[in-house]
Amino acid sequence: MMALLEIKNMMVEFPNRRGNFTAVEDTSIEVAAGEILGIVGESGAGKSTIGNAVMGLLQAPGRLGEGKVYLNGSRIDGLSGEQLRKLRGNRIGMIFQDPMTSLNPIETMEMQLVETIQEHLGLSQNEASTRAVDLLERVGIENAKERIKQYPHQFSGGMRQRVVIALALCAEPELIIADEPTTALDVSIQAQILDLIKELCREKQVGVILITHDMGVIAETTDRVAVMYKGRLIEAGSTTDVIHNPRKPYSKSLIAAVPPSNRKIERFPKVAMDDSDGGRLQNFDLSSHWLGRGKRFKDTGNALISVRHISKRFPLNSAILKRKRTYIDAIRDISFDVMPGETFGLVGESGSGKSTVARVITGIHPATSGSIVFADTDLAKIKSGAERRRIRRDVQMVFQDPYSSLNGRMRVGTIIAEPIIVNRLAGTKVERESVVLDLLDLVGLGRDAARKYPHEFSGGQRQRISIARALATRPRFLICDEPTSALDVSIQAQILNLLKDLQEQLNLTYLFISHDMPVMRQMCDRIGVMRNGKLVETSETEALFNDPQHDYTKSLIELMPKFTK
Amino acid sequence: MKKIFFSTLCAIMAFAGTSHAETINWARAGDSLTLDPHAQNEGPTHTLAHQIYETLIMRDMTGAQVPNLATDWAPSPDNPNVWTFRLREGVTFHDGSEFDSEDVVFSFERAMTPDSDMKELLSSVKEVRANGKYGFEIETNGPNPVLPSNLNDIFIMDKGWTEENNTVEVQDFESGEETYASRNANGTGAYILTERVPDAKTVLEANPNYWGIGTFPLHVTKVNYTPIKNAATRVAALLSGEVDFIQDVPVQDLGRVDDDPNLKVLNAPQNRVIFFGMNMADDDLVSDDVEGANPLADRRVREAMNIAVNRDAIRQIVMRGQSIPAGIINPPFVNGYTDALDRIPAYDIDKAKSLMAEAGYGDGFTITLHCPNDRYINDEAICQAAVGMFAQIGITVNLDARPKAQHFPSIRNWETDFFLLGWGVPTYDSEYIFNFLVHTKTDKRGSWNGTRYSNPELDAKIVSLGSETNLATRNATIAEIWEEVQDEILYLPIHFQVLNWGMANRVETLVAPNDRAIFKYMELK
Amino acid sequence: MIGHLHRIWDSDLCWSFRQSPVAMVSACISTVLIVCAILAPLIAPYNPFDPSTLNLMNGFSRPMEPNPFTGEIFLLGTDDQGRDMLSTILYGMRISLFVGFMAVIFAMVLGVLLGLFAAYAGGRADAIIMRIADVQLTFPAILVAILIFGIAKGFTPVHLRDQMAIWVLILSIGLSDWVQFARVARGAALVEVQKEYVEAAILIGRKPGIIIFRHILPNVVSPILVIATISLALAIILEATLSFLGVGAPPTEPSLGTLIRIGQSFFFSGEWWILFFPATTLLMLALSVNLLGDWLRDALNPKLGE
Amino acid sequence: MLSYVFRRAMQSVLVLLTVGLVAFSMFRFVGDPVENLLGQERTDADIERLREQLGLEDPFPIQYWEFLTRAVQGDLGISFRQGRPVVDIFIERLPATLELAFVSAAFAFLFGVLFGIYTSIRRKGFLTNVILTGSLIGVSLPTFLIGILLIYVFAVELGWLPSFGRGDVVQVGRWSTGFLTESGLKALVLPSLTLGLYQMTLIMRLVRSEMSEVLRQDYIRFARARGLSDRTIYFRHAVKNTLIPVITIAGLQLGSIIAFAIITETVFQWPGVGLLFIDSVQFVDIPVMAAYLMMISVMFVAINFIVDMLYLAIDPRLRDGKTSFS
Repeated sequence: MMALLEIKNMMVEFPNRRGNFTAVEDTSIEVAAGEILGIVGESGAGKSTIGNAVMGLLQAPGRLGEGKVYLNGSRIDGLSGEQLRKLRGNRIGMIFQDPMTSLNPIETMEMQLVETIQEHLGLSQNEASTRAVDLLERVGIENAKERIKQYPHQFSGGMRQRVVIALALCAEPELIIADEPTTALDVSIQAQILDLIKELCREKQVGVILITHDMGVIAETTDRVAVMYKGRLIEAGSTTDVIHNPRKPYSKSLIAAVPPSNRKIERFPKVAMDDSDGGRLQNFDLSSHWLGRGKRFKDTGNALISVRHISKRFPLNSAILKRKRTYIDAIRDISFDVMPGETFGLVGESGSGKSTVARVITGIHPATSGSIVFADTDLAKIKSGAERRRIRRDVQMVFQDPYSSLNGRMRVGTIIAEPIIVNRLAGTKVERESVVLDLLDLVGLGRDAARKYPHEFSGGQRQRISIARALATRPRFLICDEPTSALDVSIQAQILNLLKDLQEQLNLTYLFISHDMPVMRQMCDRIGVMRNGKLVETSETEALFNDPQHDYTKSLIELMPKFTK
Repeated sequence: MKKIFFSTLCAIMAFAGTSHAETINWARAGDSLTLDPHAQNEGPTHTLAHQIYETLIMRDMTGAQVPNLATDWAPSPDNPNVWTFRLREGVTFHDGSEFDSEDVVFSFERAMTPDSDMKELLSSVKEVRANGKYGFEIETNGPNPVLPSNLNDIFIMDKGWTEENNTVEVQDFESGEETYASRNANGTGAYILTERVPDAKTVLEANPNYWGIGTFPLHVTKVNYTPIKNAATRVAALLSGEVDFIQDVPVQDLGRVDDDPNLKVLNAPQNRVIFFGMNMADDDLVSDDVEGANPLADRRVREAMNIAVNRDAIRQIVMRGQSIPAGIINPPFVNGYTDALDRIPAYDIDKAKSLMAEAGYGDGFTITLHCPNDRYINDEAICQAAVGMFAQIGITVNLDARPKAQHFPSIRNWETDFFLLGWGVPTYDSEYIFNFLVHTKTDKRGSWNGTRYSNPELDAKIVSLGSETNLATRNATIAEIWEEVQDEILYLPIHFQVLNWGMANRVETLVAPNDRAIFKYMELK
Repeated sequence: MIGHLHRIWDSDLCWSFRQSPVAMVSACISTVLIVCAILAPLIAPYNPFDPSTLNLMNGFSRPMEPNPFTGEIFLLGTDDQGRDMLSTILYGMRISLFVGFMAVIFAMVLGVLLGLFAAYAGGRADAIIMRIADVQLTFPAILVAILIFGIAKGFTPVHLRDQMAIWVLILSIGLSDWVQFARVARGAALVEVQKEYVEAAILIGRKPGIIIFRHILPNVVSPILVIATISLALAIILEATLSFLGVGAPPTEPSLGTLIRIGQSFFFSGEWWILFFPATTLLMLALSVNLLGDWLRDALNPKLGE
Repeated sequence: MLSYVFRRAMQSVLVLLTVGLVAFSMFRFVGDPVENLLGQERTDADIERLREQLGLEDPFPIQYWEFLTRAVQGDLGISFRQGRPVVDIFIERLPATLELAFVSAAFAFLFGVLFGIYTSIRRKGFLTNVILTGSLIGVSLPTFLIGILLIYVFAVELGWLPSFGRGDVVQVGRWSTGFLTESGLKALVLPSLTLGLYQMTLIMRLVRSEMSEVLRQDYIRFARARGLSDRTIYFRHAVKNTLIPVITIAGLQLGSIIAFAIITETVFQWPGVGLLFIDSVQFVDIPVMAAYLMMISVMFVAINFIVDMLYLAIDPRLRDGKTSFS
């Protein structure tokens, strides 16, 4: 069988001031009609660049340095701009990651569909209109006749991605390149979109390149998979082969790092090709070290934190007049307990209110109603500022985005020292500095890090800095708000390992927030499921996965991409 | 629709075309301050007024006195205190009403009211009266042989018109009053006011019923008068042909205008002297840094300042040779002027410094100089140059340059201690200068005397000039007064202005020494 | 230390600077002009602000030609008062730059403070501050400046007016410009406030004031710097314009704008140097600062540099 | 949508009230009106009487209210300098300024948008460099200098165009227009060029940066991926999205043209309100200054309001009230 698309020895380079950055090197890939090829890799692997290079859409100053691209046997890499344009949308369709920004916000869906159809098929306005409605119906949009007159903002994210797919299908292309088509979507919608792509592929015998970082998506959707690392193709083969029997060390470590959805493992295996220095925990004697000071709590057997009926509403506009304001209820009537030393998880899709819960507990946003009892103290009843500060010190947070959670204008040492200074936790400057260095050791960064700025570190290393900062107040309770969702899977494994180690060593209590069910399974002792600002179910982790009670929990577990080894 | 529009456009343009034929576009730096002919005794104001209103007697473009609304005049043979005038018959105002002696009496009485700025010219007048419909008499306090030369700027208004429009009283300009007469005009002159936007545009059109038709050239049928304050724009307008006539070609642009094949510059010495005035009588000054004393009251300081002014440098550089350095505030045209009096003080910094030291101001002092910036030729630059010159003898001068409309009231209201002023002498007689600038400030005289100087003896002499019939005695008194004025160093004279009128080649006119362009005399080729 | 310097030299900003001849040339020109202005009392051959040193007879000397009366030679000629053009321009530039810098600093401090506060406080405070900014925007810079000048003229005694003029200029230009800074600071700070390091700072117990100044401010410096550079050019031009309209620096202590106003009346008469040199200086100054601002904006916003 | 219109209208009124307050405060506190109205020979009794007459004894809010009532009825006081109702003076002078502003604004907007689009599409190239360099020189030269240079070249040296004034105007009702005569149209050229040049530069730079931003958006990349032609991408997708933010700022810019006309009117001796204003500043003629202030803000608010309504027409997101640009 002749390949639909054949890429031979592709090399893509981005000239910059220090020479050439090679984004893709010596990569050969084939896709057959009716087949879904997954390209998987971590950030910087060059997987998106391949798609763009095929489409002739490389961002300046990138260029195709070497290699050949054949579509149905004819070479397309040397085509002129105009010839390539005729190819795009006509023979190759493309789907982008973010449906919220892929559509022109001020034109109707109809206009955008019709112009694409007319561009490639030369139909009349009416014919094109009819076809546009058909397309929308085919991608599963109800009331297509009416909805086609609407504007993008009147569609939800999943619906928009359907329209994007419809746009890619306008001219019945032979090949579709889907670049992270579901990354911006919630799990439940992700499954629908992936099903739609699969269905189209089978039905129309279209070749699909599915670019993703998510092994779960690869495992569930693709026929064959190509694993990429730093611009090179590491290994390619049938999906089952690669997942169950990876041959190359990188593939092995990558697959090992993916949290399994079907069982709980103690620790993630070390990733072989990781070049950051992994978390080598020093052994601290907590009884003598600064970090252990003030850690002798009486275990009363009560919950460390007890959340009762909290609600939070936000004003939607900043009208000066009170009666003109409108509000949204972010969370409603949330109650749960977290016992000392345990990890309590909150899971839910975007907008479910799980992050708001974290911010209400920390006091960043005061609760509209309800009470929070921390270590037997009702936070609302604290009058003195000093007392409030002392309690707040005990509750710290690790944030989602390692890039925005560190102030880029401060040295790492200063960032970590700041909590110590503010809370006067160190007697002398010398003590403070040694504590900072110890903390850096503790999170596995090494003492040299103190003099550097955050931008000199990778995402995973930054997350370690963020953890060190949180530890610098000697907290008892650490809230981890999607601490790894912005990280590659191998880094995620390290950070999760680190969190587990720290919990053990420092006797920490965690509130762990994530949308990722497999991660939750690995990290949490108990899990609360949130939906639309409400807590729908709370249960022991294994019980939840094995025997979900609530329908929503059931669907979440059913729809999560299952990656089993 | 389009067609109609186009034909209308054509019609309008055709109309605009024909009306251009004898139009003169006239520009100068400042606008007339008011249309009320008695409210401000000021050059540009009167120049505009002369086109619309008329006087009994006027000076023509050569400076000679000629009949205007009066056909002849003479001292009364019966009473030496009375002048009799025969008025022109058959003259009508622009609104059609007839001109007669009643209007003349009314206008003179109006010009003698306290708010009038012309009252000093008539300070010797005891009474004015009609003598029949076309006869008019002025009785003075004692004989006044030079009275007619005071009448060149006393404009005649229509009594009926002023009464109808409730504008019998003279506009009180200094306090910012506005009246019907300050916005509208109804004279007997050769031109009728058809449009006026103060500071922007004034349009005059030929009076079809003018008595002088046939007597004067009257080539100009329409005058567009635009004040253009910015000198460069004004010259650019002349150079580009948009303006036909400007009275104030900046001295630096004379060459360029003269070199232009379509333009010419005519010049003549002007009957106008430029000088500094000083508050020399108050015990303390507001605008200086000397506490409890008035440095300007010390004659030695005034003398030092007088000889610190390098008049020749001002002539050479600021005026580009277009001025005549002055030693007296009396232009050479004027009765009472002598070369001896007009001795230019020798520029001598060393002597000036020693005089300052003698007076106890060896370290100098600070004072504010007020200066107009839109009235005289390079007025602001003269003041700036003076700042440098006074600085050499230790006097730090803060310069406050402003429009004449602000400057003049502050002199008359005694709100400035040190100022620049220019003075033209329409009567061509020293008495005019004394009355305004030397006499103690009273209701009738001394209104422009910003020096606060008051000398009863001198005042008496000045008053006597008004009724002295013996010209020799009178001239002797004038000489005595000038001696005193010069000796006191009452003012610091700078120079006599030279007029530079720039115009299109087709314009034929003489340059009037009083800077009055009278359009009825103007000829167009 | 050396490593530090090397890091600065090697930074992207510096690299893009070294890559841009336009940026380097304009940086050179503006630096030279600013240094000349600062050193004016040392390098200017004359002190044009001291009227006692002037000799009127030197007036209208042509550049590089001996004066017909005094025989003195002036590199760039003299003006109508016999002031050496070179010295006058140096001193005038000093005034222009002083007014420009002070006005921008004033506008920046006011605008950034209000902008940061609005962004951090949000809600009603934000709404009110931004409404005020809207109203302020209703009045273009030139109008605000003239109005303030007109009002100040009504209040200040005559003998203080000349000294006041400079400060009135600074106040009025600054007041007309703060909205720019407020909007940019607020816009940038709104992005920063959303970032998690701000929440982290709250969690470790930092007070709002310190969060605004120690955490948010350093992160919004770049766009403010760009605005400040462009505002400096604008302020210099606005000062010149006001002085041209006669509501700015007095003729006895002229700024570049006043010099242009003076020179303008001699432009048609052949004394071109009185207008030409100050105008060219102003153009060079404004252009080089503008070019720097342009480059800075592109360099700090790498997305633009496609 | 109605509530959006209403909210905008309310904001406009608020702005006007604030400006009115500033204007009124000028009246009240800068330059004593009594001082200005009474002559030298005033007595204390006169002062008392006049204060009473003018209502100066009333509490501040009442005075302000009466000031507003009078202003709404078209009574903005009497000019200290000309002694005529300020409104009359403005009616006389306004057409000149409005015609100048209109022509300049049209020029600035047309060429600003055109050049902006061109330079953002052709990021490199000779013409782009010429336009960009020209625009930088344009913003670095003060308007008045440009005016003087234009006069020098086109009026003095070449003699093609008049250097000052409006030329011949035709009176249409109370409106004097220069559009109907050749000399009137010629007279408009240099001033409107001078006035519009700077605004054009600003609009151009704005369009350029907005358009560059838009061209980086995902939906433009997606449009390319759909195989649309450059023409369609630039002119159907990019330009319309560019104009949305441009319209607000351009609206504000154009509003400021009226105020910037002050400079142009001075240089060209254009008999409009700007020249009137600068004269009134020289004379501290407070009523004229205050009225000018009010006029500028009314225009500004009106332009803003129009711009907001234009938004409604262009941006579908706004019509549903989902997002608000404030």
